[in-house]
Amino acid sequence: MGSHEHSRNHSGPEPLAARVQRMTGLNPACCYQCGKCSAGCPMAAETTLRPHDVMRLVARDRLDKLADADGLWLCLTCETCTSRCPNGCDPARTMDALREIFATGKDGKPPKAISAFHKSFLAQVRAHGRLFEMGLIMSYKLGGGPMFADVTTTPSVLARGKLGLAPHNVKGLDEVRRIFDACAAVAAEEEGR
Amino acid sequence: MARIGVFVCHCGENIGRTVDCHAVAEGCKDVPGVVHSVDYKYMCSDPGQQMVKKAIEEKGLTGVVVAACSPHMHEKTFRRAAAGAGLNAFLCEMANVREHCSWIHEDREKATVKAIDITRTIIEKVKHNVPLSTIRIPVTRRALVIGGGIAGIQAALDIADGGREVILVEKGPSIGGHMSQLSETFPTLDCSQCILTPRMVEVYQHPRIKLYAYSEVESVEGYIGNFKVTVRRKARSVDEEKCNGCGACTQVCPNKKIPSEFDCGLGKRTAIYVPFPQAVPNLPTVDRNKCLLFMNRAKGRPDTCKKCAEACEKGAIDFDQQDRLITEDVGAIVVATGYQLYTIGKDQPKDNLKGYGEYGYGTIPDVIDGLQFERLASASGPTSGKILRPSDGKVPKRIVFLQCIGSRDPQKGMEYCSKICCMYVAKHTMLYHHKVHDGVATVFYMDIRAAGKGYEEFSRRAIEEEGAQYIRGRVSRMWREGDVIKILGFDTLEGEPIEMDADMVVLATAMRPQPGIDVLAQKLSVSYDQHGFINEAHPKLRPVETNTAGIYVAGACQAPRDIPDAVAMASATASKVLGLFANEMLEREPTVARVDEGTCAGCFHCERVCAYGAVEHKDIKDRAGNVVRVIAYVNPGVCQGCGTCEATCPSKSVELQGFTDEQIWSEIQALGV
Amino acid sequence: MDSTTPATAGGFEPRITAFVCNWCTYTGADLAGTSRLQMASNVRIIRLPCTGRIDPMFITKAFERGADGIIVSGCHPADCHYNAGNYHARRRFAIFRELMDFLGVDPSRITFSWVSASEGAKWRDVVNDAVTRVRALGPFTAYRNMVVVQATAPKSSSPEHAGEGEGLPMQSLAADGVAPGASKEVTA
Amino acid sequence: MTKIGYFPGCSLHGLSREYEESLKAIVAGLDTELVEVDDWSCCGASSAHGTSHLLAVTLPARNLAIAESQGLPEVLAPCAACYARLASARHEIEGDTDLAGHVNRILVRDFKNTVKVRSILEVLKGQVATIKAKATNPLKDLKVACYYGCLLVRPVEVTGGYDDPEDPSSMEDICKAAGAVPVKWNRRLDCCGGGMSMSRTGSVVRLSAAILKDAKAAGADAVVVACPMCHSNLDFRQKAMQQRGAWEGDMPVLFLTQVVGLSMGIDPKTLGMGRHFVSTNSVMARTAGTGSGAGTGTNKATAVAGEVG
Ligand SMILES: Cc1cc2nc3c(=O)[nH]c(=O)nc-3n(C[C@H](O)[C@H](O)[C@H](O)COP(=O)(O)OP(=O)(O)OC[C@H]3O[C@@H](n4cnc5c(N)ncnc54)[C@H](O)[C@@H]3O)c2cc1C
Ligand SMILES: Cc1cc2nc3c(=O)[nH]c(=O)nc-3n(C[C@H](O)[C@H](O)[C@H](O)COP(=O)(O)OP(=O)(O)OC[C@H]3O[C@@H](n4cnc5c(N)ncnc54)[C@H](O)[C@@H]3O)c2cc1C
Ligand code: SF4
Ligand code: SF4
Ligand code: SF4
Ligand code: SF4
Ligand code: SF4
Ligand code: SF4
Ligand code: SF4
Ligand code: SF4
Repeated sequence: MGSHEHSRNHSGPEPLAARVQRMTGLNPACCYQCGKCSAGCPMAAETTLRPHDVMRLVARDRLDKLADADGLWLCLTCETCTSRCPNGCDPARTMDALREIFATGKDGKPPKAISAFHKSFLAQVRAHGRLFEMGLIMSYKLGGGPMFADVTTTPSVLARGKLGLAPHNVKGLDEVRRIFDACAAVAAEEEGR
Repeated sequence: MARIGVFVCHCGENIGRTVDCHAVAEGCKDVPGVVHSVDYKYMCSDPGQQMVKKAIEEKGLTGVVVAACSPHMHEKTFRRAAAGAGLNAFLCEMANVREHCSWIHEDREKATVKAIDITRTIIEKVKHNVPLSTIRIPVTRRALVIGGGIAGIQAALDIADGGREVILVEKGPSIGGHMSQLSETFPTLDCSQCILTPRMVEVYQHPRIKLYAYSEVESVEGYIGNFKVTVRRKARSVDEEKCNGCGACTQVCPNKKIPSEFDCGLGKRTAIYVPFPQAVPNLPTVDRNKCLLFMNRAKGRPDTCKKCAEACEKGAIDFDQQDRLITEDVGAIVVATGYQLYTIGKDQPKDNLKGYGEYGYGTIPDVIDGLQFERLASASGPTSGKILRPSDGKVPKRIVFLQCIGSRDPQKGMEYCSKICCMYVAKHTMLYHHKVHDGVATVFYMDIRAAGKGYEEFSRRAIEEEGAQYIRGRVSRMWREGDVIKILGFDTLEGEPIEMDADMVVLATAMRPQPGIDVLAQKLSVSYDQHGFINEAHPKLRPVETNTAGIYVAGACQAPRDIPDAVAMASATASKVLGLFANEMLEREPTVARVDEGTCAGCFHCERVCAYGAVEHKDIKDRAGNVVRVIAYVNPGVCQGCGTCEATCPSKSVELQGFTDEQIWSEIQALGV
Repeated sequence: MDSTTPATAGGFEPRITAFVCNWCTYTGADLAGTSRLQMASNVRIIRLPCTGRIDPMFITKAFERGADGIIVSGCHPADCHYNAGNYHARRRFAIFRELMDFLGVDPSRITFSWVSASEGAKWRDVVNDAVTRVRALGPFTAYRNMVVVQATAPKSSSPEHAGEGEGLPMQSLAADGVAPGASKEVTA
Repeated sequence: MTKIGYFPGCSLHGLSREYEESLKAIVAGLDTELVEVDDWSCCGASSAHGTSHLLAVTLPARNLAIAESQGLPEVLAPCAACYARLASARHEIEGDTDLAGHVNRILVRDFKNTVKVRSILEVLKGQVATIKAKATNPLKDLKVACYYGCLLVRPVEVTGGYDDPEDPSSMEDICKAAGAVPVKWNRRLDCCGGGMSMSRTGSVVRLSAAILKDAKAAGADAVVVACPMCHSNLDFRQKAMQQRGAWEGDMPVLFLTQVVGLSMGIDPKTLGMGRHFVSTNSVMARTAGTGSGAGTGTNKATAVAGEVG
């Protein structure tokens, strides 16, 4: 904690590497760009920014370049990169932190479909304490997800007794909401930095 | 009563300009015990030294204080002068009024006061000095070399050529170490066997080298110049005196399917075997874990197979041979136990290293390590030098080398760079290219570390002239599909993932110290790092000495080393050993600790803090010879004089000569108001 | 170039005793000399082979004998000439500090530092800083007074008996039951 | 009777209810009682994970705190994704006192982080001997491709290393105990596309199809999973794969608990065999004639399938 407090006393914004280190406890400078993470990343074929690129851009303070790319949002959090990194860099955790930075919307935005999904998901959890899948599908579709791409499959889901039509709320809903609000407050504070 | 002489030096103007030297001499006159106090322009000059000598003789001085420059400058000079006048050298001390006073102050008055303080402090100390004599330790002028790889061989030959006897202990059945397994060696590509074998033979024939192969160091006692070493000569089941190395026994042994250690499992050997044809000594060994006779004996069954014994015309085979313990006195020890490669396999008993499942855990037969490749490329190897892959004996047309496996990997392996693999991978691509002309060698690397004479040129040659494809990036995973190995990698320079097919993959696995190095290091009481590499005393200035006087280190047991490094270190240890052996007696400053036997409580706090293992246990016996007390004893041959034990001892029973509590208390006392 | 700390005219000049190891700091101080680095003249050096040799009692003794401040300086942690001596010293001083704290000695009277053989300038700074700091604290009398009051053996201050156990201030404290546990820890 | 805490997670009460059905069906036979975490709430899944680290830790922490107050020393999270969220929350709170303080303040609970989180593999691995003993209807010739996916065995810092992260064996051991024959294949640890099923179906199709193809090439009759997300991607998405031409054929995808249940001779209906999108009839046919009630088993399976689908 102490070191970043220190660095924030300097003029100018906190460098991205320091910010990530403060959030994750990981040192982005540990990455020696061997590419092993990207070699194993299932999404490497689809993204323009592979995990090792992300590590490099963090070290080089290139929030701008990170904001423009899809890499962060396509990550499946499969942890392949993390479990094979020779240096314990944990690219997956680093990308979590970056997503968190971007989720505030201040420095860039996640792709619509993905953020719509996450938003819908969390809205369901906030509302019911658990995921109400039917509600998720509905709100996701309404919130910007591809329209009824899965429409042909939904009835069979119901037929198999897999989807409930009514939500089930947890009793401790207050507590769940408190958790959401407290975390949102922390995020707002972070945004203010 | 003390009779101290004080000699204050002006050092020309150096001291005299700032310090009133005459006043200092005068100021010391009234100190109790001072019987002579003078100042002079250049104390270290010949007339200056004569003044000291004359005063000692004429005034019967019991102590001398020279207030002049730093003791690091002239302590030896004045001690020699004092000794010349018949005073014990250690009754002479220096007060540093130049570096610590006249040169760092301008205020003459303050500097003079300080100079008097400094001198009086030392006067009080000298009053408590006692005559000491330099410690003289006899030296047994024979050396022990542990490990018969190229480093051990070189050290043994150099010491023996220097005229001293050497005992060479090798745990394997033959000397030669890993170098005997190599095909050709970088950066010159000369044949490893061709340059090594003559040296091995030389060891065997050298009149001053006693070779104990198939032997291990059991225990080590003593200290520099005076080690007593017990060597376990393991039972070979073959009588060395009788055997003539004809090899008839190995021909008839029915158990022929044992993976050969020498060929890294790629070839087979019999239960009675000679590891390789050029072995030294050229004697067979019965592997008791694999011999049918011993396997039967272990199960309590009668001996069945005795084919080797029957074939032996010399009657050399002795199934009942026992291990023998032999004790040798030596004055110096060279540790040269070499390295092992990081095993890729999953089963690494007692090792917290996890192996590399993503590279096939040694479950894919055509994923091999560098030493296995050396055996394939070696003319004397299991394939007679043809590059054939283990699974089906086909020539691999696409070969891939992965660098830094287990190295530079703090997460799963070692954080250090193994230093030699960049070079041997470059060599391997060339050897491959020379043998499989239409094949393609691809290397996955992170950096190419080729920092030696001719090394960069060598590795560039592999790329520029011998067609090796170098791809910068690590591989994430490999698996087998049919008879090809699929490789999932990333080219960080191109910025693209790569999926590549290979027929064979060679892993450049990390170099680690030999198993059991920790046990050996503890026997020798030398320190080792967290990986087991033996620590050198100083990385720059004492690279082949260990922290324990008289024990030296050479080759890959100290850090990853290639052959030139290993040999250079070995020769350096030999010069250290020969330097030590140049004298019959060893002289040491008497600044060593001494235990007061009367008060020592035997708590051994001192033993725990001593970094040199200088503290030993001593039995105090009564008249009947029963041990009544065990107390500490500081071995003056080993003690380096740091004084840590003295500061630690709860009962103040151990004292560092020259820096006793009494001496330091008096100095502090003298500073008082 | 003159960095001698200016003395407050006619004011208090602290007396500081420095315990330094022979290989690093003593040699560093020699280098300060050969480089003619000017510094305050208040420090008196006692040379020891290694900081590992320093018994915390030396410090209490020096205070008792009129020192207003102490410097303890040796090799950098990884550079000890004797491998580990300074490591043991550091362990001891960690405990010793607590003891001093317990006795009410202002810890800033004691300076611990690492000065290598090549750090003449650092030595100068250590000396000047210590002198400035201790000068600001004023003379140190508390401990001396305490010892005078509590000392059971009056000969403790006479030079002839300086080295004898019973005269040591710490033992006199221990005898009064003030810090027996602590004194045990110090040597453990 | 061993008692173990049980965190079903949303999927086991929703899309993957057959996972819960089969789990509950087998634990009785394994002398184990599942004690459900009271009033549990969602672990946050990849959405919390991808949005707010604090949220991703605190949501699971609530459940761990409740389990702790129920006096449960350990909790089984059968869903691999829930397991990963719960276990990594536990791990992170343990290693970071600042975070622990934060979480405790938000929860307003006296949470000591004492509850161990167990995966289904970890729990069943400890029962291999019992499974073997109870396998009255061993799946003799059934060749299965054991699929671990991403989150069951890695990273080791989180799992505590109950199995090797690069060459695991626990699922194979469990399947062997149930009489099935695990095949050797290459994509056991590859990612199926995880939570992108809805938001990026194309990626899921690409990744999951590669997995199925490899399993098929290795000769597997079925793929075995221990995660609702994997199941949904590999089973439910087979249709999308076929539509996009990425995959042909039908590969039954079974939950590990179903494999164990079948070997115990439990009625396939009870195990929810009929809820799958890709018919499991071929699996039933394979097991025919092995156990005592084999014939009926087959009929039942057909019946179930017919009934539902
Ligand atoms: C694949 C590969 C290729 C290489 N190619 C080259 C090359 O082309 N050029 C080059 O310069 N270098 C090369 N090297 C490096 C070379 O092998 C080493 O530098 C050299 O062998 C080190 O010699 P050594 O004597 O220190 O150790 P070793 O060769 O390991 O010898 C140590 C000896 O000590 C013995 N021993 C171990 N423990 C004990 C014990 N407790 N008691 C008694 N005896 C013991 C061992 O049995 C062994 O005989 C290569 C290395 C590898 C892995
Ligand atoms: C910028 C830089 C930084 C470095 N940092 C480090 C470091 O951090 N750590 C490290 O280990 N190494 C370092 N080195 C390397 C280090 O300087 C050398 O390894 C070392 O000085 C080599 O010592 P030497 O005795 O072989 O040669 P030199 O230091 O060059 O000494 C050769 C001596 O021979 C004398 N001489 C030359 N010709 C004759 C002649 N014909 N007759 C008589 N005398 C002659 C020269 O005057 C000279 O005094 C560094 C080098 C550089 C350039
Ligand atoms: S994050 Fe790790 S695996 Fe990826 S490039 Fe950096 S060091 Fe290599
Ligand atoms: S966690 Fe994300 S970045 Fe890492 S390998 Fe998986 S998909 Fe790629
Ligand atoms: S003894 Fe030292 S101080 Fe005196 S003249 Fe010689 S060098 Fe100078
Ligand atoms: S047959 Fe006898 S003499 Fe010949 S090598 Fe074997 S043991 Fe030696
Ligand atoms: S006894 Fe038989 S098995 Fe044993 S070494 Fe001799 S020939 Fe081989
Ligand atoms: S020498 Fe080369 S291959 Fe070996 S660890 Fe170092 S960089 Fe890697
Ligand atoms: S510390 Fe002192 S009392 Fe204890 S064993 Fe050593 S010398 Fe004896
Ligand atoms: S003075 Fe140092 S080296 Fe000598 S015995 Fe004591 S602690 Fe060991």
